[in-house]
Amino acid sequence: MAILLTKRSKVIVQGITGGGGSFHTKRMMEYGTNIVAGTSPGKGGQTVENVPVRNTAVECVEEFGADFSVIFLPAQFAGEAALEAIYAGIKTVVVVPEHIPIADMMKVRKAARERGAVVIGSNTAGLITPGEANAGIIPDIAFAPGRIGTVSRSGSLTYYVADMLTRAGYGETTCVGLGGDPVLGSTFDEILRLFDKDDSTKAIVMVGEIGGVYEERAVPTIEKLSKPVIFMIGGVFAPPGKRMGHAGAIVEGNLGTANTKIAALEKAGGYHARTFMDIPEILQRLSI
Amino acid sequence: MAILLTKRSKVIVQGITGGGGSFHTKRMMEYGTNIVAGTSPGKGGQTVENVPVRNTAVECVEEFGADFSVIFLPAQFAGEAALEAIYAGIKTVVVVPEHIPIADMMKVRKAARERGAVVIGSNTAGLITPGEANAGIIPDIAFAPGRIGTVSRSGSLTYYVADMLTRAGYGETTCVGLGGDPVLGSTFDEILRLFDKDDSTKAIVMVGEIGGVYEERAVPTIEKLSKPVIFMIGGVFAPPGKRMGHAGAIVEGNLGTANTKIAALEKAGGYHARTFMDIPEILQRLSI
Amino acid sequence: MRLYEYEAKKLFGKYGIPLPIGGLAKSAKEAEKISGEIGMPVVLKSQVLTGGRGKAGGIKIEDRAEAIPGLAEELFKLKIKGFPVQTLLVEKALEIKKELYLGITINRAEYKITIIASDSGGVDIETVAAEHPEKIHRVELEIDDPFYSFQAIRLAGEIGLPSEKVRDFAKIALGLFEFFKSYDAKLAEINPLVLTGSGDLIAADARVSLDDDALFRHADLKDMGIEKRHEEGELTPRETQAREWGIPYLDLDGDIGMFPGGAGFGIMGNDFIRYFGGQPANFMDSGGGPTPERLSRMLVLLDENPQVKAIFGARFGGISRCDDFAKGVVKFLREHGLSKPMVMRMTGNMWQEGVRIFEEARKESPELFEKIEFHGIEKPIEEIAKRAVELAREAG
Amino acid sequence: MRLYEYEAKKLFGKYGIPLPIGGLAKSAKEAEKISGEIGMPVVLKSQVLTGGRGKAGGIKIEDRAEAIPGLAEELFKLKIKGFPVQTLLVEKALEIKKELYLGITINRAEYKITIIASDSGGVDIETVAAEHPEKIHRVELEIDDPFYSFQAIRLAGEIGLPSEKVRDFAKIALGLFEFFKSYDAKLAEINPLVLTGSGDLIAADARVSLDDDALFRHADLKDMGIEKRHEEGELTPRETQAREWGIPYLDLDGDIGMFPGGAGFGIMGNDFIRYFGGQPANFMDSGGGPTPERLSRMLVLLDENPQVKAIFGARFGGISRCDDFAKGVVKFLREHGLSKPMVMRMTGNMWQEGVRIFEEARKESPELFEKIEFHGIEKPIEEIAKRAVELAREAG
Repeated sequence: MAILLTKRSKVIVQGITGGGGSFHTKRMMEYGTNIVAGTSPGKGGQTVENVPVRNTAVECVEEFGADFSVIFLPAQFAGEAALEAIYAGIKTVVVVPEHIPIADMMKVRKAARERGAVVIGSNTAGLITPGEANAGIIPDIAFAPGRIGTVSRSGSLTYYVADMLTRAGYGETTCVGLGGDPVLGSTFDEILRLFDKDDSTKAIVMVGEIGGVYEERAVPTIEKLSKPVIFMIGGVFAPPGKRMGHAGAIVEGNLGTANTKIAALEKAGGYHARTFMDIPEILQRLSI
Repeated sequence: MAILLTKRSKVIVQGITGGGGSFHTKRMMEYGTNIVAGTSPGKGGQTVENVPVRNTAVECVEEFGADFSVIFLPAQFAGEAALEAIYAGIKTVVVVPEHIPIADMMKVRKAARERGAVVIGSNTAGLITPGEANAGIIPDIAFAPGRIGTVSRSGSLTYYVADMLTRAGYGETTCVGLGGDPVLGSTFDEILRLFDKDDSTKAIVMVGEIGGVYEERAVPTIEKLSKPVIFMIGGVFAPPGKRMGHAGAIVEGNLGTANTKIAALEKAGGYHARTFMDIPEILQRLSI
Repeated sequence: MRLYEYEAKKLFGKYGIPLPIGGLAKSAKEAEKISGEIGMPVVLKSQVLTGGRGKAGGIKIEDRAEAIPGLAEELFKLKIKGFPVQTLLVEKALEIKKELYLGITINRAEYKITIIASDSGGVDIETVAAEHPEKIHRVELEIDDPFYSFQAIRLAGEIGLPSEKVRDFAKIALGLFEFFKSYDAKLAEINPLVLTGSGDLIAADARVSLDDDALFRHADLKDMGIEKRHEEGELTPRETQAREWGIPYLDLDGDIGMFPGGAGFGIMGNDFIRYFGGQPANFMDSGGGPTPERLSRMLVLLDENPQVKAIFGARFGGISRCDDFAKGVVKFLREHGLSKPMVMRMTGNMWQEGVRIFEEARKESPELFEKIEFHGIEKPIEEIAKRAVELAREAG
Repeated sequence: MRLYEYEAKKLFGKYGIPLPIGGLAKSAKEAEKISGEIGMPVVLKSQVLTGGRGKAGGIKIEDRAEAIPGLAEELFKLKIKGFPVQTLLVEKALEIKKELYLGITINRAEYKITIIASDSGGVDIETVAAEHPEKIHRVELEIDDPFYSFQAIRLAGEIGLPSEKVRDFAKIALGLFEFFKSYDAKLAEINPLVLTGSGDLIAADARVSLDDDALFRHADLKDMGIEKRHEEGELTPRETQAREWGIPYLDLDGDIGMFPGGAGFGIMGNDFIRYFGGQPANFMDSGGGPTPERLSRMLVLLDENPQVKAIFGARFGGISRCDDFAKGVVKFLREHGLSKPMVMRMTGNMWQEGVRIFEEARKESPELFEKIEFHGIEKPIEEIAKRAVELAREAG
């Protein structure tokens, strides 16, 4: 079992004819990902790595039953591509490119909520269900099937956490990179809830960092969770960052430092790992 | 009993400081309409005919519990005023002015549906619940409390129908003018359903005319109605009118002539009145 | 408000819709000059505010330069459904590989904006819809919804365009949509949208109708010479007079002058006259809240019509108040005088004041009121209509 | 991207927001000239991309014309949080009756656009929000929602404006909103929005931050001279060099050069070094998919920093592939050479190819690799970090 992505997921690649799209299509297929089609408006009818290309996502849904999409397109087109996937009825959309305008991602998030889709990203490495499927740009080297779910704002931290979990013999159910852009399609609390419902996931590792309020917003969810949450927060010693401005601080509440985030998550019942090595130790203490 | 408007309705007049607004405020109050406030942005705090004026509809709701609005404003402001009333939580909005842009009324209709409000108009004479309250510009001379509900696209036909019903001793529960602009907040089927649920209404008179498809769209409703519907259709001998263009004809289906409308409504179980005098005759035949 | 083809194309051009090259000619000489510049073959298109130009002979394709002046002269003599041809659009003729249809309109019944495409363009799209509904493809949008490129590309696929053309089609469809929204259009049609031999998509024709009530938002149209206009064809002298006065008026064949109050009863009143065996001489709309001046002019139109034998007046005062109505009638009687028998009924808002105005005027000059039978709410309107039919019969 | 006050005001002006009269001065002479034109009293406002200008003495109000040149000279010598004052906005001073606050921003947590108003303007709005939350009034909108006049008028009422001013306020709020949406702003603030003695509402200050990622939609900004800019204050020479190369870089106090891969680990890696008792010499972000050229330059910055005793390198290849990473390191070694001990770990996408590139280069010139300890996935990253701390200690 897993969340969001399994070997049965029917995956399309939006922007499959581009450099990144075709390169990662090959990689993902080699890992076992069930890539059924790709899109590239104006190039419908071609193939890339033997994968059929269509002009639109809706054709991929109608013809191939696609239910999952990974987007590899320049930032200015990626937001609309995500909307296209959502409108076509695709249930999980991974937005890999970075630097997507905030307004575009807000529209994507709104459409996803209205139409019952899950969007991961933008600026995400994607997600991987080890041994089953890999959607995005995650290097599969460090991953192994297992019983811990991971969710992280950063791609590289996802890899390091999996590296440690695999090394310690736990393995992972699914590893989700939320993405690094300012507005994200999914945040911690939504992914945590999915993991909580997944029988194969025994514990969850979440990796956050200074800035934003997505960690704090997960607090009510963590309090209600049936599974333990181990968390890391990057930026404890970071130089004070820049802020969006006064009004931003008001609407988003007190933008926490790493330390206030750590305190909030500990209070909610989370277990703090300072380094990756702490993670297996905590799991052992919890007899997982 | 009645639909939409009773003596307990807490009515506001949007645009109360204007010529039409103040004139009809006085008239409506003289009839017994419970006008609790009016709006005129920039003139909040004044009074008109002893009615308190506020800058916004939401203040009228909060301060006076307003639940009904009549709009007297120039066409270019009327659409937004209707939205204001709907956003403020007002449940019935009567849009008296004519020549409101189609796009504006489509936005109003959408907001009303989303927020559970009923909009009457635009370009409507309004509605009257004889003996209780009068909202709009309807001259009350021909009306008397009674047991027939009326709904018409035209204000003047509303008056003539009521004149006949009153003359014949039936009287009216509520008389609704849908309005004459191309896009209407409410159409026949919605008002028919309200009358069907109103215990005091024993039969319904509906008056349509050539053009549009609002009459045809009421057919499924009429078929299911528990009360008899007597209808008139104006324009049987009208010179052929202008049409919106080809695409319009496609999307709206066959834009019926008066005769096709009459045939459709008769097939649905309606009773056709050629002139106002036919109405009481039909009612008698139906033993009402 | 309907636009001329050349006006619609000017606006389409602003939204990146590819158009044939060409120019506007007011004379045969100009047509010749433009043809010379763009090269043969050209198409000469009569600019009139009505459909069916082709069938009426208003469109000519020609490949001999020397034939242009003669053809143009011919077209300038044409009247199409009453519209004289005063302007020609002279365009380079397209090498047509396929004719498509693309249109956007308002679906008032469903409160939607509908984008329609078909691979069967260049013909009457209503016929296509009736005979081959499967050839009509559409996107339905809520009023505030954006129209996305992927929806347009999908539409392109549905009408069978090859992949390499779908983006061009989408660009045109999105441009047309943006135009539609920006100018409060009720209809924006490209029929045909031509796929040329060289693989370009070009808007060969353009048909646009704007929402008159939203013109206040589009002051720039005036700068382009696009103003509120009348769209009727040939008018009778009386219709021309009414148009000048801003009164919606149409001559009919009968002998009863219709002086209605209220837009709805304007239509229904004509039916009543027919039901009771009479024939209306006109259709007229007073508009909401007419001034005494306007009402007086409405009566002038009827009284001066030699065909009219009797006048049927009805006023149920709503937003149009009875006092104003009475003032208008009295103004007419004083300034013009009534030569035909008239029966009328007046009730509704301010009727007491209306009656007072009549009575005072009658007291002052009873002779002016000799031909008027005046009623209030005591009599139903049907009896008044019947009486008008009688009066016309008596006078006939 | 933050705008200068004068840039923000220029844009506000396009949206009908009333502004003080004034002009831009690059010299004391210009300041004097503008002051003379607009008349006393004037306010001289230092144009810098940071807040707290007032407290730093960057804003001066003056009513004596003869004092202007001196004051301006003084301001031009100022540095505010590292930003030298190069431009002054010279404005007619307003007769202030009341200072309000009006701001629009994106509420990322709730995915909303938030319009905020308060009757307590001219001060730090965060303080108002903390101490008097009841003085903060807001409208929350979905991304596609319009902002209606009635909502703005309601807001005006909530902050206690008298009825006769609510429409003026609404016009400003709607203009600000239209600006905000049109230019993909992240923040648009008027603080204070001044109600003057004569009853006008005027935007005395303007603060705007735009979404850098949406600049491609706003080509017109370039025409106005508004381009992507750096918003840091005073930079170290190395930071200046890094900025020229487009590398996010910050000097820190420690002695371990941080050569990170992946944005997330860039932050976390610094924490690790601190946890294990070391002190990072810098913060750096490689960005997604850096070129070998860029990676080489990143190493140059570290190697040439005399404070750096050891370098800690980490690359988990995702979108940034290990082969490119290896090429970058080899390029640096060949063209520049490594003078400090370095420990690094490389794994992830294309790591085999990365290792091959290293091994080949090492075979060719083993001397270049003498100071490098190279590891793959066999060792956890923590051990690499610990080793870097050790190396720095040994070198110190």
